[in-house]
Amino acid sequence: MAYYDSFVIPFLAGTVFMFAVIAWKWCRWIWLLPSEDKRAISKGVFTSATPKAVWEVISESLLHRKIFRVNPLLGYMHMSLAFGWFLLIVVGWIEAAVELGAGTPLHAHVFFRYFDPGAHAGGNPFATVMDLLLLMVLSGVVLAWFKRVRSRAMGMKRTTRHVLVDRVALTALWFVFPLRLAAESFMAAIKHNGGFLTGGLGDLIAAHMDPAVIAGVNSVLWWLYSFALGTFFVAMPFSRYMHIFTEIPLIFLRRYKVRSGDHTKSFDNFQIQACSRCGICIDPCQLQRDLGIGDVQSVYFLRDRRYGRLSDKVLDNCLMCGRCEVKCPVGIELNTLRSNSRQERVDSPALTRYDYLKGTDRSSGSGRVGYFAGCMTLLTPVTLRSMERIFAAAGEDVWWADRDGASCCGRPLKLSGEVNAARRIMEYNKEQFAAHGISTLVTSCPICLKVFREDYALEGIEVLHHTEYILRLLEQGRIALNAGDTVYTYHDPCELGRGSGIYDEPRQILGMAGKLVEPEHSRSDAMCCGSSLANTVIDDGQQLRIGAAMTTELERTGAGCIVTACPLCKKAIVRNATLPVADISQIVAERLQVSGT
Amino acid sequence: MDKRVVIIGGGVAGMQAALALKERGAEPVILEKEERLGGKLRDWHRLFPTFTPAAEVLEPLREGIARAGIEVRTGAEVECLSEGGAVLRGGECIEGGATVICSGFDVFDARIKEEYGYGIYDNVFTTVDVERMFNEGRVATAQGGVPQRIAFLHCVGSRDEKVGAHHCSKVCCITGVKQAIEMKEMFPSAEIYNFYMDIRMFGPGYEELYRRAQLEYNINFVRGRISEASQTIDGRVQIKAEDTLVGRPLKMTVDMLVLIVGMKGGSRNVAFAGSGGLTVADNGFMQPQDSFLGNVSSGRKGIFYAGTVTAPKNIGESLNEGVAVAARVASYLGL
Amino acid sequence: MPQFGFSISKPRAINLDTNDQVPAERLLQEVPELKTCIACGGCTATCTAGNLTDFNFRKMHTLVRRGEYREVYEQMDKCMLCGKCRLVCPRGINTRAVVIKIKRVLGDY
Amino acid sequence: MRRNSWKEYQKEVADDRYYYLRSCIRQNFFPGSEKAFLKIVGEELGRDIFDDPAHTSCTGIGYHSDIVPYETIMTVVARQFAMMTEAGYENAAVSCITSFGVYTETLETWNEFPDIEAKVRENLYKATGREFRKPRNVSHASDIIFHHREEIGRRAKHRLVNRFTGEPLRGVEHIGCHYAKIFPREGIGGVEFPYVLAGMIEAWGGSVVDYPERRHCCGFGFRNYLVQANRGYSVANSQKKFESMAPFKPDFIVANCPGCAMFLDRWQYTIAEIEGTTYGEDGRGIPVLTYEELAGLVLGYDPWELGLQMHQVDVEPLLNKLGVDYDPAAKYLVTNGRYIGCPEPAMVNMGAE
Repeated sequence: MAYYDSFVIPFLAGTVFMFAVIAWKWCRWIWLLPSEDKRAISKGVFTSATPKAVWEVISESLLHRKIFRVNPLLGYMHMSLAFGWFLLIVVGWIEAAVELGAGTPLHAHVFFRYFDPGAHAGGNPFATVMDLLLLMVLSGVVLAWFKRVRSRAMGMKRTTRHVLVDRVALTALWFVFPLRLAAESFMAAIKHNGGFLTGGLGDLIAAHMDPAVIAGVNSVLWWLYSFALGTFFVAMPFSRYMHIFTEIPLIFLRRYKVRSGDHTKSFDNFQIQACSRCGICIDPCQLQRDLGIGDVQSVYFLRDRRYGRLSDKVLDNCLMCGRCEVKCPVGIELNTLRSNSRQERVDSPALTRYDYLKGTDRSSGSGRVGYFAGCMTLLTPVTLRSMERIFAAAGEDVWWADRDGASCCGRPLKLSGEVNAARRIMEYNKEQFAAHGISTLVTSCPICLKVFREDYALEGIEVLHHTEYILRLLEQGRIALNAGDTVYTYHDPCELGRGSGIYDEPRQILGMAGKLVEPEHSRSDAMCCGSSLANTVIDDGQQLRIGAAMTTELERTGAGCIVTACPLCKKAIVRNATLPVADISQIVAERLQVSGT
Repeated sequence: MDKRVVIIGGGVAGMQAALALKERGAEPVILEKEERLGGKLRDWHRLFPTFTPAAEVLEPLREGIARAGIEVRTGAEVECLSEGGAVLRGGECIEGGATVICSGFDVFDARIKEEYGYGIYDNVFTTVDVERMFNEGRVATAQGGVPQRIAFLHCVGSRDEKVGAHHCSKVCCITGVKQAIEMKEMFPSAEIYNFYMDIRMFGPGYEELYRRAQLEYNINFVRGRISEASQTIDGRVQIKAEDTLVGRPLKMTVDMLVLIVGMKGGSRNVAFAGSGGLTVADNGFMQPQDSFLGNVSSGRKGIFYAGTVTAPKNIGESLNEGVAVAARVASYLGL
Repeated sequence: MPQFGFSISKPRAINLDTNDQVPAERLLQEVPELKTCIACGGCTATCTAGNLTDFNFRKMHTLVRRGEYREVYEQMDKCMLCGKCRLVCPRGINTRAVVIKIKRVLGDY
Repeated sequence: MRRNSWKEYQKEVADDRYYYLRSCIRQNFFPGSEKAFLKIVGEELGRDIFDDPAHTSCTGIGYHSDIVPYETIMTVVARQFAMMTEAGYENAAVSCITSFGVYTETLETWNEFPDIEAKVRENLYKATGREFRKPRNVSHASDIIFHHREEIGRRAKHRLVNRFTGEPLRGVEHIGCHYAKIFPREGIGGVEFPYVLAGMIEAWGGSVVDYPERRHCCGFGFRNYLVQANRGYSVANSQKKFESMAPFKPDFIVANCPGCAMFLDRWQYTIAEIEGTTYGEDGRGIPVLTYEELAGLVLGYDPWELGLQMHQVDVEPLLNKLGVDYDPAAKYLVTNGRYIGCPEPAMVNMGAE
């Protein structure tokens, strides 16, 4: 057989094994997709989604543009490894095809220098390009080693602690490129077929070593190189490196609008195995930053879920603030996956649990606008009073859903995983909203807002957070503010900002009331107050520490008043603040222009 | 040695300490941030458990100070401690052979417990407001009416993790009982409810007063902490609690809700500690050398404590510490 | 068996000699601050479910701590996990965790 | 009894010339007991006791079931006293604890409110033309046995000693609630440490079990038993006592109240059938006796003459321990040899197999 040597066996065996496992995984996952996901795929394939996906694959899977944004050095490291290796394969294949003709076996491309028939004394342009690419990959490997020692220099305070299979794959990967360099250099010492790097090293070797020794070392190195590749390929589908290939179908599926949901499903596998365990999610986590809890972050959650050893401790101990999700370079739906893991664990049918809600109606008043304060707002009566004044100033007739206490919105239950039970509560509330004939539903609680918008499917009823509603009143001129010179700083509640994308409305309102200064972290990077209902593990002292750290940042802005738009956040800030703390509705109510003036 | 003693704070402990020191031959100087001597007691009407008018305690002390010719600097707010004395706002240093810190406590700001609606609802008051009304001789609802139903809530700002107060303010239980009785005397037809978690009657005559409140004044004691309040359409206050002895939620509407606010460590404590090398205890009060033989000593040479600067105390205890600290200071100065 | 037309009433007394304290101890291990409950009733007073039903959170977790589990799970099912109780608790007890752990210790989780 | 506080509660018990007031339910449940009492007091002890056919129920069960008003029962009691007066007796010997409670309650009422007594006298006179003197002494029949316990002990054929081991037999004594819980001074030993039955057991060689639920009610409770739906509560009270006494391995239970003896005996059957639980040795029930039966056995009376076959829980294990010579074949035969039928075999009698 042409271009064959027995050292290629480890490589070939590893390659076959790897592609077989990957193919099996993908086929199985696709096969198990729910029919609506399959329909979405068939609908999307022949649309612009496909070329967009192709471009995204290039920009993310190969170039890692998002990681560049986290830290350029980190980005370069990922890009040099992924894109560099990709180019090595592509250029190697072209070179082999040119030199050996089409139809040569796979290993002949990969180990081309070994099988290279001709001697190119002096100038083989391919060899120069290949050496350049190898140098690029090697620089990535060096950075990866460096990251192990000094992650801070690459913008990461903490890196992931890896499992055994990851360490095996990682070790093999680290060896692959230095071994390639060594093998090609020794080959160049014999064949003089190297570029500036391998050729140069080859000349050096040839000058200083006995030819027999060179030949012996050479054959050992090619064996080792092949073995390192084979080892990496065998470990790869079971390690974090599965992400290399999984991210590609994930990008396509996502472009075809396939998403994870309340319940676990086959698509989740694409997301879970697309996690490269880069660990970028660790640093943004306030459980890590403020409490030193370092084993519950999304990377560990995905890892444990993938290997089927997810513990309650890891699953429950998350604020679901979403700070990691916005940073994830792969764009994995971390909160959704965590939610559906919780759902899978605890959900019970509970068909009659909330039957007691039937027939209860604690609401009062009537109007096209419904106001749902939310449970927590009942404990911040200033907000409630302020909303009353704002409604009155705008001349709005209001149906008060829960001023005298009523049902919960259902989201806290959903966050704990009890989706079916939450659904019962939602149905009851929906009936209430429908029965009272409202067309707008205003809530002061971002937790309620999110669930009203995403799970209630309230047809004919527009759901607004009070920040949105107030801004609308201001824009319509139904209310007006007396601007003052107070300096405000605004805390973005997780559920309002990252959760519902409401960043600008509160800032516009505060801009009308006074001057606004931003804390160090704001908008999508804003800190969590620590009181999140999604976390049932941390105790009061821990909540307090998270809240204190975040409050300190707000106080450091030099503002005269801290403003937020969530009752839970307000309570958390008040516990720690020395400055006055207000809900945005209070600022508005205090600054309302009395009509006629 | 310098016989001058700097006394920070002209409340009951500071005045008593000054009088006792003067008797022992020292030259005390009282630094009082307000315009008059008396501290928190100036705002108080009558004292538990005997209903003694606060003036009967304050006036003899004030007269004594005047008679003894003790130097008093009013309007003198102490910023921090200096070597051998105190630094006033404005930078002036007052120095002596010893310093006695009698700066007392701060009243808990009830607005922090937003769910009770203080500062939001018209008819939510604190015990401090009630004493002021007693002093003014007119207690009425915000609408000017006669209260027919009054609820007192114990432990506001005390024993509450959520406001960072693990400690018991000690005197509020009896204050609640005293004010409930005074309210009942003022409005015999009013229904009065005290909502409590525990009733702690530690002092002589306290338990007896509690018993009289129940038996003679028909004050109702409900074992449950109010969790939230809201204003009704007619401006009254609706409160919610659990009647824990029955095990059911309870709600009622009252004309006045009185929050029995607790004591917290003085706001200057951190500054004193920083400048004087002293320790602030976890509860925010100053940490005395020990709780027994050194309870008026700071552990730092020449710096002493008296009164509520170190812990919640009643008037009698604060007065006693004034005498105790004088003895310690006198022996320190070799008088 | 003869039909008596009645059954033997279960004793109402909390029998700490015979009650199984293991689930109670597990709960307290997981939420140790529950031991600091002073039964102020704030949780129950503010409780969203408790204002619509006979659900009494304070009583339920006290029963569990006494080793009395009968009907506690069913009662706990009324909780909507809204978390108001956690906000009002003067002892800083993670009441939502208490609900979840009680159900986990006693029930079908 | 190591506790001697019973001595603080002594009461006067007449020594002779008794007017016997029977118990409604005892006559039906344990007819041998009252017969034995008359025999012991009249024949063994040679005292004068009059069993008056003209006296009636005290209507106590009706009274405690809210059917008979207090005014009515006081008049019935007055009539009993009138009968006693007419018969020339002054010392009431009351067989029933409920009645005993009714008599003491009535007398105490008259003592506190003489106008009520006058009204009752008037009512009785108007209704029946009778008048009465209040009794000089009201004693429960168990007080009388207690009073004569030493003399009975001297005549004992069998002492309360296990003849297989030589150890004293362990007796659980159960005092009816209305014996001393209404007026502690009316009971020997008062309410906390009643001694009336314990004194008998100790005088006759046995030992008394002092178990935690000793003072607890048997659960009869009138309305609790009389309404079928409430019986679960009634039986639960007996069960509480059985569970508390079982670890002491009692050889027998003795009660001084007709209802208590009845329920402590029958409820053992009920509990065994419903729950499969028994409390005696070898998985059987604990034999339950009335104090007259206990005295009768001590005096060597024939157990079937005493009516012990009327008990739900078999008494044979106790008879064997006492060394009583009895004819097993005669258990369900009455004196003329007629077969009275026997109960179905039950778990409480068969024991653990």
